[in-house]
Amino acid sequence: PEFALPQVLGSALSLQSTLPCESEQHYEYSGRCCKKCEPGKYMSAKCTETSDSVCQPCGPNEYMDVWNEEDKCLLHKICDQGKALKEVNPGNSTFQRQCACTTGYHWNEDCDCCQRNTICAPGFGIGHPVQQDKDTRCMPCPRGYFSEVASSTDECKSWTNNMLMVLSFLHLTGTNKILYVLI
Amino acid sequence: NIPTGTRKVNLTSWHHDKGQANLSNMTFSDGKLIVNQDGFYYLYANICFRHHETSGNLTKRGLQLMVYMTKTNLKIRRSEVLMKGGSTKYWSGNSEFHFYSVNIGGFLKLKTGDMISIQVSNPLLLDSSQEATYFGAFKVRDLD
Amino acid sequence: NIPTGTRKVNLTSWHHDKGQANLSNMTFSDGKLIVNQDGFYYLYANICFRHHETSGNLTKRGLQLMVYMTKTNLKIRRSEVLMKGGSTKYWSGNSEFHFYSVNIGGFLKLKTGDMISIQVSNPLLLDSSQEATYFGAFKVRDLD
Amino acid sequence: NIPTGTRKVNLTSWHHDKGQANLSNMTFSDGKLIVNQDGFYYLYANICFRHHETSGNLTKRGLQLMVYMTKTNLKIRRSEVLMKGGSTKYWSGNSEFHFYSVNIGGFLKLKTGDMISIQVSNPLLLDSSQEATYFGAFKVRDLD
Repeated sequence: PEFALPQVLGSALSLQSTLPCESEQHYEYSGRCCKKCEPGKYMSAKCTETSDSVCQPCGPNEYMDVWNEEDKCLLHKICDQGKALKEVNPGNSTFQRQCACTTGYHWNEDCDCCQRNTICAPGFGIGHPVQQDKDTRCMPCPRGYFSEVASSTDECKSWTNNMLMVLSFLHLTGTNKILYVLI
Repeated sequence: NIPTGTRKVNLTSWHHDKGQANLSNMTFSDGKLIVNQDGFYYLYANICFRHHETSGNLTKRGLQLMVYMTKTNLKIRRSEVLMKGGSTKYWSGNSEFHFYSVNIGGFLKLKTGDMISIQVSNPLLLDSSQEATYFGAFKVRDLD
Repeated sequence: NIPTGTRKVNLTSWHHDKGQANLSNMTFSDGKLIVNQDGFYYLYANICFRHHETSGNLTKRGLQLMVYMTKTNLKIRRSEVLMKGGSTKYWSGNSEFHFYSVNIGGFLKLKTGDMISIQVSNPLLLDSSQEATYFGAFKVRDLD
Repeated sequence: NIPTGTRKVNLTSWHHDKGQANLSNMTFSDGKLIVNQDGFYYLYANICFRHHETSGNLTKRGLQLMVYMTKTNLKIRRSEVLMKGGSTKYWSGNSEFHFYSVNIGGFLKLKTGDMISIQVSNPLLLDSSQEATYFGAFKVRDLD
């Protein structure tokens, strides 16, 4: 039986003669489907009717992390000590360098700078997990724990540790009253 | 490598072919752009200064953060400042980070052999990322 | 309509054909200037921030007033900051009105399809009059 | 000769043919640049303000240091501000010298007969050296 092509409103179906060229690793140029340059390289010359693309390796302090037709590699960022940044991954020709703020600071996208970590008020301690380059999360001390200092690094301390401290303090001072120890 | 101190210094270590930097129809040598064709050029520079408290205490001290673009003419062995910009700053002690950028630009007549260079004050405070601190020139038209 | 908050935001609601704004040989869409012809372009932006005491108390607080010009390259699905400028500010409480402008500019290679956009911090402080806050680009010449 | 006071004033006494100043294909009269050919122009200005304590006590007073570039169109007897820039300043009393520069620039359509002029606030604080305070325009291309 005759198959009737479904009538598609407003557009005409055309049989696709060749496979689509544009893809992650290919590009169309001068009527040909040519290969892009692999990560770690840039394209110093596009393909022609008779020759393939010419790719060159990225130079020092440069990278390219995708297949590309770029005429230059990208420049690694600077982990600027003067902005309290340190290098956490030097990167290479296919992977961008990674920086993070020094201890006590976290990267703030809005000011493009390392901001001081929040200081938790007494009665609060830092929440876990403590993440590098992330601001402190202050959590109210749960029952059985306390914090008497303002700090961006201290956790809440449990009573039990401190009851022993109080006892030893009283012992030293010769007080004969024995406190009822809560375990 | 960034020179130290607060004195006015010549900046020589520029990328001229990496990242966003480009060079054509001019020569770059020892931090100077050298003119190869007489003409009217538009010259510009953008300089960013930054300071983080972890680098030491700079506050409560008057700073003058400046950029100077200089033309050196070897024929008459003369250098003259073409353009300058900047600001005195008195950074308060409360913030952990301080930042200031200055931009200068102008349309000037240049001759073959003229050399264009940049001087700044307080080079240690420079933000040397490519989008922050850069300079350049492009030819707009021939001389009359 | 200006986004709120102090976060770095993308500015999208620009006039492109009213008042002093002009558009030719480039496309404007969703706040981005789109390049139609490879070439060397001069890109620039001028951003003004202002605050009047009647809008609330901003003083005694560190501000960072910044502009970033960003290029988005769809081929490699990458955005990179081309230029940045601005200043940290610690506005004193004595004046009723505060104002600060930043200008950035640079000569850069752009390819067909590249998209240019502007981000600022503290968008609520923007002076959105046409002579205060604007950006643009013009082609200077073809690629080599 | 620089006008006195803190009010916004028109700057008229520019060198247009001495030192780094140049003039071609435009006319200069009474401090105004007059356009002779329709086209798209890049306009720019760089203004430096400075104050030394020997000139009196300016500190502990809010200043607003501004530049305005204005276009006057005689046909419709209308002036409009094309671009503005500047900053409020609250100079601290500790330093003997204060300095601030502002740069503005933009790509605009101009018609024959349009007149471009510069206004500033606080003209007495102007650093009038040629590398500090200047303005100009160059034609980039014809109208479409």
